[in-house]
This record gives sequence, structure tokens and C-alpha cells, in this order.
Amino acid sequence: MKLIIAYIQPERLTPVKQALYEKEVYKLSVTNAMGCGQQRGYHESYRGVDVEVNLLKKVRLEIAVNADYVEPTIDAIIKGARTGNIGDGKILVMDLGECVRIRTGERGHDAIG
Amino acid sequence: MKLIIAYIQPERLTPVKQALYEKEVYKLSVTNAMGCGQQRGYHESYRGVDVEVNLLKKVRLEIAVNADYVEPTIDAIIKGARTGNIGDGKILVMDLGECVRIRTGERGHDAIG
Amino acid sequence: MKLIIAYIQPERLTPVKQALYEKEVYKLSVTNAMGCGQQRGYHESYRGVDVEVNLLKKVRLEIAVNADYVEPTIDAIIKGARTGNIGDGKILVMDLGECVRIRTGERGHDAIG
Amino acid sequence: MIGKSLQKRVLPLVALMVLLGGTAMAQEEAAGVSAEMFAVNNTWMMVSTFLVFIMHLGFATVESGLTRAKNTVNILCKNTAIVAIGLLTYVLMGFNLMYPGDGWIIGKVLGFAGFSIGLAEGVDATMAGVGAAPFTYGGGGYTYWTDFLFQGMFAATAATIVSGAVAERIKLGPFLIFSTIYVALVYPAVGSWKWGGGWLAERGFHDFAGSTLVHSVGGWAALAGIILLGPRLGKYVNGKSRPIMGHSMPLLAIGVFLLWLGWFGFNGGSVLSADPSAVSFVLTTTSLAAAAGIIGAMVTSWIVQKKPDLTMVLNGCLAGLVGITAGADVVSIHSSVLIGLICGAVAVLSVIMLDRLHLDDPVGATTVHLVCGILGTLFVGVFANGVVVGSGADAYTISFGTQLIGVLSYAAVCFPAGLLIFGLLKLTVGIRVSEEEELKGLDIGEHGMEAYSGFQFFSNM
Amino acid sequence: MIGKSLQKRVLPLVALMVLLGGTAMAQEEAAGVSAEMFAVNNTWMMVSTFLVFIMHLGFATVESGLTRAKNTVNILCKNTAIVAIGLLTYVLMGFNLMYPGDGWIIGKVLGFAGFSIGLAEGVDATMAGVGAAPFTYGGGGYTYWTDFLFQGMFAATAATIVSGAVAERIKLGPFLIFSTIYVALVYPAVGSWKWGGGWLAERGFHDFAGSTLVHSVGGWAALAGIILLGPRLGKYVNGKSRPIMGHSMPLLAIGVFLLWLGWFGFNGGSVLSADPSAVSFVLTTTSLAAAAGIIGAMVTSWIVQKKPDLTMVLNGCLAGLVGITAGADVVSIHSSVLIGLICGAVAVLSVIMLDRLHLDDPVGATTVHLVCGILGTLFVGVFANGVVVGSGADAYTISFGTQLIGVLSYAAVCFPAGLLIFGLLKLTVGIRVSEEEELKGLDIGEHGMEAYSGFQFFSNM
Amino acid sequence: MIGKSLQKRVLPLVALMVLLGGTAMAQEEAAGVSAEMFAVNNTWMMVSTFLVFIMHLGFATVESGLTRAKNTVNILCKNTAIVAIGLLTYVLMGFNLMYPGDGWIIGKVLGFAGFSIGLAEGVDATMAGVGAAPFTYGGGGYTYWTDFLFQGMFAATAATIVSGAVAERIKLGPFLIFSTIYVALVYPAVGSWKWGGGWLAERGFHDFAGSTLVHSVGGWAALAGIILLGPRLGKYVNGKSRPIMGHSMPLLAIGVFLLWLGWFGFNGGSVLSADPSAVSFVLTTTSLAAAAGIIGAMVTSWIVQKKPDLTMVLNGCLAGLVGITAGADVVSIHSSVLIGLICGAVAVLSVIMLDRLHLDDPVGATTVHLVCGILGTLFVGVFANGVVVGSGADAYTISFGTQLIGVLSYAAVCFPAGLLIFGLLKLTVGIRVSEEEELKGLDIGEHGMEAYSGFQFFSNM
Ligand SMILES: Nc1ncnc2c1ncn2[C@@H]1O[C@H](COP(=O)(O)OP(=O)(O)O)[C@@H](O)[C@H]1O
Ligand SMILES: Nc1ncnc2c1ncn2[C@@H]1O[C@H](COP(=O)(O)OP(=O)(O)O)[C@@H](O)[C@H]1O
Ligand SMILES: Nc1ncnc2c1ncn2[C@@H]1O[C@H](COP(=O)(O)OP(=O)(O)O)[C@@H](O)[C@H]1O
Repeated sequence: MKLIIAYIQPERLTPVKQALYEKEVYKLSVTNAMGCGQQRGYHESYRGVDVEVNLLKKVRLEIAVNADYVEPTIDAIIKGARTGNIGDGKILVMDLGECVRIRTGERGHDAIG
Repeated sequence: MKLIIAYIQPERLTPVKQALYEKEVYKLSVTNAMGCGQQRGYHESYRGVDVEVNLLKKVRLEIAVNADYVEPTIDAIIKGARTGNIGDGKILVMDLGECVRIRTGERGHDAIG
Repeated sequence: MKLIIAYIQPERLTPVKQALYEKEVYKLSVTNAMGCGQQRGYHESYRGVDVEVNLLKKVRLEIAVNADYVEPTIDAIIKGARTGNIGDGKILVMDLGECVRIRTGERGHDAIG
Repeated sequence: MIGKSLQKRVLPLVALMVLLGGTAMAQEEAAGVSAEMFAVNNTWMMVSTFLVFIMHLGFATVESGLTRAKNTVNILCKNTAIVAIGLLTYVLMGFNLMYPGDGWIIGKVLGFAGFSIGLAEGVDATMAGVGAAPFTYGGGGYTYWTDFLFQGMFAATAATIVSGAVAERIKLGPFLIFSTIYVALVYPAVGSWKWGGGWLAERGFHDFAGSTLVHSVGGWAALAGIILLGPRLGKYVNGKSRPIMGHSMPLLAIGVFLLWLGWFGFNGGSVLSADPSAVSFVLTTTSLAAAAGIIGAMVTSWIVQKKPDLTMVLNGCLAGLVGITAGADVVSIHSSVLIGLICGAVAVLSVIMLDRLHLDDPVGATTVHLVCGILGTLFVGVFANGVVVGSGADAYTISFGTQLIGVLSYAAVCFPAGLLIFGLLKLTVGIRVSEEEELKGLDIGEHGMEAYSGFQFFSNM
Repeated sequence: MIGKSLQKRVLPLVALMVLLGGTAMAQEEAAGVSAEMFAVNNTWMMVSTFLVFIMHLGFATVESGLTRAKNTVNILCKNTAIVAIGLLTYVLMGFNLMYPGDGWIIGKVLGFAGFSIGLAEGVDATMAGVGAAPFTYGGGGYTYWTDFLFQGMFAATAATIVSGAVAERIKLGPFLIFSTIYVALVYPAVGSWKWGGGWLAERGFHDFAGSTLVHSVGGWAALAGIILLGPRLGKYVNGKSRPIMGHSMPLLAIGVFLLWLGWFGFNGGSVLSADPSAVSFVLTTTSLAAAAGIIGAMVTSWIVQKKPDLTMVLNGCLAGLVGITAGADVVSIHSSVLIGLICGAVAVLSVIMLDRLHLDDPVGATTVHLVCGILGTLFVGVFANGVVVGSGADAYTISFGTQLIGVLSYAAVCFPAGLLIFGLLKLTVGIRVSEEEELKGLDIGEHGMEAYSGFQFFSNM
Repeated sequence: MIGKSLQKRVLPLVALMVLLGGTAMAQEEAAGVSAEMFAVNNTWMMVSTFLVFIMHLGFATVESGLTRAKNTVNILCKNTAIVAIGLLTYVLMGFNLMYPGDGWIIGKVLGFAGFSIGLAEGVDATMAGVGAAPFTYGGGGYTYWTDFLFQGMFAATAATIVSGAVAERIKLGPFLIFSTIYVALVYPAVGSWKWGGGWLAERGFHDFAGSTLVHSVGGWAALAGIILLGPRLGKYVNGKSRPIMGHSMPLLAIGVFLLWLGWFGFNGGSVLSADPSAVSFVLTTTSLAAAAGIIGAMVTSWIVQKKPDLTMVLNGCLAGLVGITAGADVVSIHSSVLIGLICGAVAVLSVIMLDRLHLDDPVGATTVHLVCGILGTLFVGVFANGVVVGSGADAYTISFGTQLIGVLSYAAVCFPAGLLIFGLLKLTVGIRVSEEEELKGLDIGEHGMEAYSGFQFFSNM
């Protein structure tokens, strides 16, 4: 089992969700995040004081999947999120030791989906 | 050391915290999340346009524990979060390589608690 | 590759970012979190009803780095975040299996930076 | 229907005026006024009407601010609907129930002057203020239309008071049914006892602008609603009270300032003319009671809660305002400050006490409107005991006893009426939303929408 | 320039007054009024001016509330700038275009009384209200300054209506240019047709306080803007409409209540004196239409959308207000309720229908101001058909035909004018922000700042 | 005490009136007015009082909007308490310090008419407006009570100005002590110099509605507070200024619109009667200056900051309002636009300059109230130089020199007084919260509660 974390542009959330659905990945969790990467920030000016904003709004996805779903999931995220511009985001993949469904107490592969 | 991530219903946060306390798990971090799982979403209608909301409000817990605390922690979360309904949530367990207490610089098992 | 998660006091975010920049760690993601640790909470009173607030505002950092950057990153976080008081926070380090840059599809070490 | 104007609220003159014998203007009114004076009076009454109107926004924001973000749409919707229901039922029957003129049916307890206002044949030129001086309708203080609108704005207030107390758990439909019945029947019927020239007016009960007639009337129904609904989920856990914090203090503060603003019209307009002396005196006592309410609550809160709780301070302001409402025209400047201080302090203690009794009132409506409404009415009998109000046949002497009778009479009808209506609704359609809906929020449950789309907030309560 | 006062809006008297022959006050006005009456009238008109002013805050908060958090600074900035632009261009030329006095240039279609108001030599003592009774400027209803300020506050309203419809995608600079031109030239020029004593006034077109002259005039330009701009990104995906939710229902509610409050001045002030009967009647019809608009929209929304949508209910309130604005002085009490109910119901259906036509109007401005503005104007011809307004030479009889001619005339000029100005701007400087800026939000794009610094919200739309 | 009324603010007549010799109404006033005129005047003054009252909500929301979410409860609590403190101390002594009547103690510099207002024996029938025409108290413009309440609402304003400047770091208790002393003693004492008929009134200093007497008086204390408190943590890092963004632009905008609304009463009421010509002229100059302030600031901000900063635009509106306040009655229409433009532009530059000087004023109070208060007062000497105000014995000629003397006199007393009071508090109880509390927010530190319970926001500043 793997845990996939992805940072994407906020406005790509809907296309990513659609792409995931097409690959039959229905379960995911989303959080708000602020990201600092290769993407240049932008310039704000508040009451005459300038500031370079370099923490940009991002959406963070967290998806727990069985091993065979890893590549389809990565592909789907790329498909939905890629615009070709800096700031498109990043995907991280980690090992997932255990997964428990709270409702039933099921564990492992069965609990994930 | 393990990192336990749990998604629960927002209103179960207090019971879960209580159950964790009983098992002497006192440290945890909480974030707001939106989740999409087996649970059906609900229907909103805004100015005559319908929309199926399928990202539901969830609370995400992150708890770093020593290995022997993993099962008690999982049990506590289940005890506090389970209602028997779809949407009760999920627990993920991962390996944690290192843990550092910023204040003292302590590392590993000692730093976690 | 490693994933570093750090919980720090909200007001230490700027110094931590500066310390990371000095170590040439430019990429990171930030989320809002509520934390419960050794730090005592504080007392609120709302309309005559007292409540002990023990979920305190924290900032959560997530930084994916190559192995050789782990220690410099930890050092930088400690440098920026340490005040010597309880509540300074905690750093967690985990193995990162894969990293994908969405824009280019690059993977692994190259994608991380 | 012309006779009706004579049985309107007796114009209360400030005690001062009576003492000093300054009755020139009063006499003028009895005989009708010049076109100019009529225009001034009516302008003042229209301005007062606007001020009372804006109180509804004040109530809406106070209630929203003191409850959770997930129930905000529901509260705003209730408060908007109530204004509409209040005005429309007042057209249909409320006005004519409250001011039955000669149409008394049961003693001077219940009367009715027929359905609907404002048929062309019903309102004649004199009432509408058309014609030449002297103008006599309402003592030359306003036209029939102004009269209706000013009183109509008051009517909706009583139901709005209930709204806050039962917030975060009541079903929308049943609440609207309750409001319609209460504002169409109960409020005007009991209101006629005093302002409609009924039995309490004849006994010399003094309630200048409605500590009892408006605030307690709403407060009793609020109490009934709270009891029948029960507390919000999670408010009392294992017998211990837990805080459920309001989601926006700026909304609360906006609301309280707007309510104070509105009170200038609520009390100032209750003079029923622009009489400079009477109105400006009333505005002064009103403002000082509000200011003293703030200080009274702030000091009490600082002592009792260790730190000044903004929600208490602002409740204190409203408490002072409700407290002065019954006697704003007859108590002295110094008494007004004292009344404000006491009501402000009482507000803090009463909120805490009602919570101890596990009466879950998210916004403190029972404290502000019921407890302080009663207090304010009784204070008239304390601080203005023996003052003679009015002149000639309508004159009466204020006494504590009569004030108490008034308070008890309203209690005896309004609380049971509230219990009855809410009770019947509970037995039939149900008045409380499902547990799941309460957790998810009434905005999604009752309206299928959110108040702060996109914003992130913890909704773990 | 003195002659100008005679060609101001013809004072509409309530039908009632005419029926009852209560013309004492009306006659008095023709001959000028006493110093006291002048002071009352002017005070009332000043109060009305304030109320119309506060509508601008109402518009600002309604529009903010119904759009996304990332565009809030932009909306507030636009609405603030418009008030300034409206007033300043009205000083420069608007007032003298709208009320050209004898300065007609093209028939009674276009006139101009010269640049700038208020030169010491231009305003004489009589107009400013200095001197002794009888006061005659504006029939003794107000001074020249009050006249200017009251009308100036109206002027900015037309442009503000556009603001909401084109929100979340229009460039700031071009929008301000559009507003300046529209409010400096178009609004006053077409306004002169009726209120300036122009050709429509002569034909007996009745638009009491501006269902057409203000609301439709703004509404037509809004429609033009929507068409030329196109919908917001993500609003229509593969031909399907998707909701883009407003970010703050409390702001919306605050705005609607303030607008209702403001309407007391908008309609009440349009009586152009404090005439008790006329003003209070207008306030009553206005309030009842607003209340009925709420109920009409609520019921319709409950039926059509299954649950009552707060944004629809509040739009319904505004719809009722716009609908009554043309005939608040001439329709009966019962008709006012009916007008409100219909407009409220229509509002819901119209919002849904315009959305189906892929006309993306985030706040429903075209529904509320254009659709209901037209309806309200026509309803005058239905509910007050045959009523004679005014007396003597200025008298005219209301007819559906004339109302229709009025509606079509404004359509024929305002919609093309809107298309022309927006079109030219589109061809030259461009009117729409870049896709990237639209996604990131206009607050950052146009202003380099955020409305809710520190707050976390999802901005995935 | 009757004599007091004669030494009230000298009624300033618009220059125009003087030129045209339109003094009919002025003469009437000297001899007292009819009951009708008295009622109109008093009604107008009461309306003005309400408008000034609502400014306090404006201040509360402006200050909340421009500061961080974690300090919102504290700001709202301060602003609520100040209104109460202002009114109550004004009852106790402020009113009688500011308008000492014959009770001068030190030259015409300090006087006192005894503790407490409104004892039954103190206010006689004439003052309260009871009796028959002609009414003479305050020239027939208002009753004693209206007088008190209108002036009392002004009093609290001075302290409120300070509140914004010292926000986000001052301890609640000491701030309230400061406010009490400043509003009870300093404000009324120096106010008596001009409005109480003191030495500056005799020298012909002109400050119509308080650019100096209210705004600068508050501004000087704000400056003193800023200096003694030091900047907020994180505002200046290594000598570089960093932005600390306000958390809610809607609250800011609501506040500014309410303040503009309030200014209609602040300036319009300062005519001290409903004189149609004078009041409507003042309202016009006031509105145009506000509008021009918006444009002046917007253009300047667009040039200097590249993009229009909403906080600057809205500050510009207030700057224009403060700037016109001293001369709203005597400058021409065109001058009022010019004054607004200049003040708006200066506001932007001044905010930036004060920030460069490391004077940390979160809301720009020193810019708006002090800088533009001084400017506005001097502008009277520029744009109305040589204008004769008043008639008979009270007449005086406006001159730049006298205006400068006025400005300097207030500086010489108020700034040291502010330093003294804040300094003593700093030495004794301390005025600044702990570093930890400042980071965590004063809402939790001073009040143990949050303004936006449940909402998530970054509080890393
Ligand atoms: N090494 C990293 N650690 C944590 N978050 C990262 C890392 N790299 C990128 N991110 C997240 O991904 C977002 C997009 O990164 P960006 O640098 O713009 O993408 P790219 O890889 O195309 O340069 C960032 O804003 C940040 O939130
Ligand atoms: N595979 C997954 N990856 C990420 N988050 C998940 C996953 N499965 C569940 N979740 C999270 O847990 C929440 C509860 O899931 P749900 O499907 O309702 O539980 P159940 O396992 O009972 O079906 C979801 O809303 C989501 O936030
Ligand atoms: N075991 C843990 N699991 C998850 N989060 C933790 C853990 N320990 C600490 N944290 C996070 O770090 C924050 C700081 O913890 P704290 O206990 O104050 O630090 P210290 O290690 O100095 O005692 C907490 O508020 C919490 O968010």
C-alpha cells in the first residue's frame, strides 16, 4: 500500500478529481496548503509597504492506494493538473504500513478502497 | 516509531481525544480536511443551479508514536470515532524514521512523547 | 529521499523560512494545524462557561528533500524555530519513495529540488 | 374608525414637563396641530419607523454572530422572513387587533376592528393627513399610514426575539408557523391591553415603549421554545455546561450598535410626536441606560469571569436598553444611569444562571428581553413611583403594584401561549431538526447552502 | 436658472389624495410655503438623501457577499469609486443635463444648462433657500443644494447596478471609464425625458422614483456588459451551468437590509416634500412590496429549488422594492402587496432563466433591476390605469400604453449605449482580465492585496 | 445657567448667505423661534445625533478591518467601552467643562459649570423646550437634552481616534483609564476655547465642526500613544518596514461608509439648527470633499503604489471628510472639491511617510485625523480668508494667522497631555501587553476569547 501526496494548483482540483474517477480512484482527502517552489510569487503592496508573497495557495491531496493503483493514480493527477507552467505541482509517494476502516475495523488492502 | 494519520468526522474529535487520553496518548496534531470516500455527499442548490457536494468536512489527525503505542492508539481512535455509519473514517499507519524535539534537540523515542 | 514534517509556532514561520533559504532549501509546503503537546493550553471563558483550550495554533511544514539535505534542513528548522520554550515543536522524518514533478513528469532526485 | 385615534397610546409626557406645567404643546395637540407641526411630527415618526426597521438587521447580525458559522444562513433567513411576516400579518389583522378602537369584543381584553388596513373606503382624509389644519388624527402626530408602519415594525420585533433563543436547532417551517401565529394573534391581542386602550391602560399600567409589551412578550415565547426544544447537542455533557462559541464578534458588535441606533426610534418614536422636550429627554435616558449597561456588564464580567467578555458587555448594552424602555419618559437622568448599571450587571449574572439551569439560549434573549424587560417594567414603579402621567381624564399615577400586575398578566398569557403553540407543533410536525442535521448545520439541512462558501473552519462542535 | 425649479419632477400625489380632494397642501406649495414648512420639507429631503447614500453601502455588501472572497477588494473599490465619480460628474454636468430647465437643445429630448453647479453667481438666494417666506424653489420642498445632493446620490446608483453584474472578471480601469461616461452622460440625458420635464413627462409617462429611470437604465447597461464580457471561467462547463457560490451570506443580508432602508429615502424622498400623507403612503406601499417580495421569492424558491435559497429570498426583497418604485404613489395598498409577490416570484424564475441562457450575472442585477424595473413600470399601467396624477396644466392620466412606450424608449437608448461604450472599450483597452488573474482573483491582480488576509479558504473555483 | 445658551457655538452662516444678505432666519433665531420651527430644528439635531452615534460603529469596524483577526475582540470592546465612557463622563462633568457658561475660572481658558447635568432643579423649562413660543435656548435650535446628547456623542469620538492608532498592543485597562481622563478632562477643557465661547472664539478662530477641536485633539493623543508604545512586533525588522495586513476589507468598507453617513450629522448638525440653506450647503461641501478625497487618494495610490490600494482609497475618503470639517460652512463648492482632492492625496503620502518614520499606526489615524485635521483647519484660512462669519457683536473675520494660532494652541496642550497621561500609565501599570500576548493576540490575552471561533487563519504574524 502506498500513500500519495500531491500539491496542485487550486483551480485544477476539479479536473484532477475527474481524472481520478476515470481511473476508479474514488477516495481522497484534500487540504488547503500554502506552497513555495520554483514558481515565482507575486508582489503585494499594503499601505505603501511592498511585500513579495512567495507562499502561494495550493491544494494538497492525500490518496491511500494499493500498489497496483500507484501508477494510474500518478497518471491521473498529472493529466488533471498539468498545464505546462511552473507551479503545476508535485507528487510524493510513500510506503503505507497499515490502513484501517474505522467503521468495520477492516485492515489492509480491503480497507483502502 | 510510527506516524498514524486518521480521518474522522469533525464532531467525533472530542470523543477521540478523550479516548486517546485514556490510553495516555497526549500529543497529536489536527488539521481541517475535505474528504471524499464511500460516504455519499449531499445536494446543494445555489441560485437554481444544483451541485452534488462530495468533498465533505473531515478532521485529520496526525499522531507520532512509538511502536508499542500503535495498537492502543488505533483502538482509541476507533473507540472515539466509530458510529457504525459510512463516513466514520480511516486510519493510516506509516513508518517514521526520525523524530526531533525542537526545544531540546532530543531525537528518536524520547522525543516522541 | 525523505519527507520532513515539522510543527512549529506560527510566529516562527518567517525565521524558519529564512534559515531554510540559507541552507538552500527553497521548496516547502505549509498548512495550518492545531496541536496538542507538552505545552499547556490556555483558559477561555465564553459567556460564563470556562473552557481549557488545548488545541493550539501551529504551523505544519512539509519538505521533501534528498537524503543529504536532511540534516541541514533539520538544523535550519531548529535554528529558526527554537526559543527554548515548551511548544517549540517537533520534526518528523520519513522515507519518501518517489517524487514526481507534474509539469515535466521528471521523477526522483531531480524532481525534488 | 375615526374614533380609533383617540384610543391610541396615551402620549406620555416627561415628568419634568408636568412638574413645570409646560403644557402649551400638549394642549395644542388635543385640539389638533398646524400643518407645519403635523409635518414635523410625521417626519419624526417616519424617521423613528426607519430606526425600528433597522433593528431587524441588528437582531439578524447579533444572532448570527453569537451562533456557529454552519447555522448562519438559517438565522438570516428566519430574520428576513419574520420582518415580512410581521408586516403582512399586521396589514391583515394585527393592527386592528392591537388597536381595536371601539371594536372591543371581550371586555377591554380583546377587540378587533376588522380585517385589512387601508381600503380606500376605510381610511378617510383626516386619518391620512390630507386636508387643512388643524390635524387631529393621533393628536396630529402622524398619519394613519405612518401609524400603521411604525406599529408594524414593532410587531415583528417580538417574534424576532424568539428566533435567537431557539437558534441552531429549530426546524425552519415550524418556526415560521409559530412566528406567524404569535405575531398575528398573541402580540397584538395582549398589546391592546395597554396601547390599544384596554384594561391595563385603564388601570394605569405604565410601559412607555414596550419593556413588557414587546420585549417580555417575545421573551416569554423564547423561554417556552427553549424548554420544549431542549439544549443544543453538546451544550451540556454529563451535566456540565460547555461553551459553544459564536462565530463572529464583528457581526455581534454591528448588531448591537444597530440595535442601539434603532432604539432611538423605538423609544424616541414612542413619544408619538416630535415634541422636542419629551423626545430629547427620552433619547437622553435611553442613551445613558445603554452606556451604563455597558459599564455595568463590563465591570461584572471582569469580576465574575476574570476578563471582560465582549459578548457579555454587548448583552449588557442591550439589557440597559430593554430596562429603560418601560420608563424612559418618566424616570430621572440619574435613575436612567442606575437602571442601566443594574440591568447590565444582572445581564451577566442572568446569562450564567440560566445556563446553570440548563436553559440553552445561544444569544441571551431570555436574559436581555425577558429578565430585563420585567426588571425595567418594575423599575418604573420604583424610580417613578407616584408620578402622574397624562392630564385630564386619561391621567394616571404610576405605582409598583400596578406594574407588577402588568408583568404578571403578560406572563400569564404569553408563556402558556408560547408553550401551547410550540407544543402543538412539536406533537404534529416536530420542531427540532435531526441530530445529523444539527451536526452538519442547518444551513445545509434546511437551505442546501453555506454561509461562507470556501472558507475553512473547524466544525467539530 | 430660476425657471428650472418649475420643471422638476412633477410632484405625484397619491391617488387617494386626489380622490378625496385634499389639495390644501398642494395649493400651498404652488404658492410657496412658510419658513417652517420649508424647513420640515428640506429636513425630510436631507434625511432621504442620507438614506439613498447608504444604499451604496448596501450595493457594495450585496455584491461582495454574492461573489468570491478573492474578488472582494475589487468590488468594494469599484463601489466606492462609483459614488465619488457619480457625485463629481453630477457637479460638473450631470445635474444640468438631467434638469436642463429652459436649456433644451434637441426637442425635449436633450438639454443642458451649462457646466458646474453652485457658482456663487449661479445660485441665487431663492434657490438656496435664503430669505423670507414664501419659499418657492422646488415648490418649497428643498433648497438647491439639497436638490443637487439628493439627485446626485441617485445618479451613482445606475452605475452601481452594472458593477454587480460584471463582477469577478472586468478590468478596473475600463469599468471606471464606463461608469464615468454612463453616469455623466447617459443616465442624466435619458433621465431628463421624464424628471427633467422632457418629452416623456409631457406624454404622461409615470415613473415615480425610477423603476425605469434608475433601475432599468442601470439594468440595460448591465445586460450589455454581461454579453460583451462573457461568463466567468468555470461557470458554464460543456454547456452545463455550475454554481459559483458567494462567499458571505451575512454581507449579503446586511446589504439587502440597508437597501430596503435606503429605499425609504429613494421612494419617500421622491415625493419631493415632507407631505405627511403622500410620504407615509409611499413608505407603506414600499415596505409592503418588499415584504411581499420576500414571501413571493421564498415560496417560489421552496417549490422550485426544494429548499428556500437565502440568496433568492433576499433578491426577492429587492425585486419587490424595484417593482414598487415606479408606482409607489399611485397603486393601492393591496396592489402593492400583489406587485411584491409577483416580483419576488419572478425574481427566482428570472435568475434561473437568465442562467439557462448562459448570461452570467453573479448578483442577479439584471433580474432585480432590469426585469423587475420593467415589470414595475408596466404594473403602474395595470394597477393604476386611468389614475389622474397632478392637477392643472401638469395633470396626466396613467395608461398602460404610455408606460410601454416609456419602457421601450429607455431600452432603445440604454442598451445600445451600454453595448457601444463597453464595445469600444473592449476593442481598445480590453475589458476582461487575463485568465490567470481571474483564477488568482482580481484582488491580487488589480489591487495587489487580499480582502481577508490570513484567513484560509479554498479558492479552487 | 440660562445664560449658557448664549455662549454656545456661534452659528456659522454660509458665506453665501452673508453675501446675499439673507438673514431673515438668523434674526428670527436671535429672538427665538415658533413652536413649529423649534420642533423642526430639534428633530434635525436629534437626527444628527443619531448619525454621529453611528460613527462609533464606523470607527469600530474600520479599526477591526485594518488590524489582525486575533485582536478583533479587543478592538470592538475598546470602542464599545469608549462610547459608554464618553457619554457618562460627559454627564458627570464634560458638558459643563466644555460649555461653562459664565463659570470661567482661568481667563477664558478654563471654566466649569458644576458636576452633573440634568438635575431637576438645574434644567428649567426654557432649556428643556417646554412652554410656549418663542423658544430661545440655543437660538431655538434644540433643547437642553438634545444639546447634551449631540455634544456627548462628539466627546467620545476624540478618544475613539486614539483607539485605532494604539491598536494591537495596548493593554485594555490602561487604555480605558487614558480614555476616561482624556475625554472627561482634556477634550472638554480645550473644546471650551472655541465652542464654549473661550479665548479662541473671541479671537475669531474658525473650526466649524471640529477638524481641530475633535480630530486633531484625538490625533495628538494618538501620536503620543504611538510614540510611547512603540511599533507592533514584526512591523520594523532590521530597519525595514513590513506590512501587517488588516484582516477584513469588508469591515473597513462598512466602517468608512458609516463614517461618511455619520459625517452628515457631524457637519450638518453643527449648523445647530435645521436652517435649510446652511445645512444643505454644508452637506454638499461635505459630500464633495469625501468624493474628491476618494479620487485624490485613488489616483495618488495608483501612481505611487502602482495599483490602487483599497485601504488608501478609503482612508482618502475619511481624509477628505476631516479636511472639510473645519470649513464646510464657509468654503465654496469648488474649494470643497479641491480640499478633498488635496487631503485624499496627502493621506496616501502621509501614511507612507509616517511609516518611514517608524511611527506604527495600524489604521492611519494620525494621518486622517491629525494631519488632515490640521490641514483642514489651515485651509479655512486659505479658501475662506477674509470671510465674515456671524453678525453683530459675535461677528469675526477668518484669517490664516488665527487659524494657525488655533492649530498651534491645540498642539501645545493636547500632545503634551497625551504624553503625560500615557507616560504616567507606562511608568505605573504599564501600557503594553507582553510579547507572548501580542503574538497570541489580545483577544485571548485580554478577553480569553476569539473573534472568529472555528475559522482557520494563519496567525504567523
Ligand atoms: N520539495 C518540496 N517539498 C515540499 N513541497 C514541495 C516541494 N516541491 C514542491 N512542493 C510543493 O509543490 C508546489 C509546486 O511547486 P513548484 O516548484 O511550483 O513546481 P515545480 O516542480 O514545477 O517547480 C509548491 O508550491 C509546494 O507547495
Ligand atoms: N484511500 C483513501 N485515501 C485518502 N483518504 C481516504 C481514503 N479513504 C478514506 N479516506 C478519508 O476518510 C474519509 C472517510 O471515508 P469513508 O469512505 O466515508 O469511510 P469508509 O471507509 O467507512 O467508507 C474520507 O472522507 C476521506 O477523507
Ligand atoms: N507525538 C506527536 N504527534 C503528533 N504531533 C505532535 C507530537 N508531538 C508534538 N506534536 C506537535 O508539535 C507541537 C509542539 O509540541 P510540544 O509538546 O509543545 O513540544 P515539546 O516536544 O517541546 O513538548 C504540538 O502542538 C503538536 O502539534
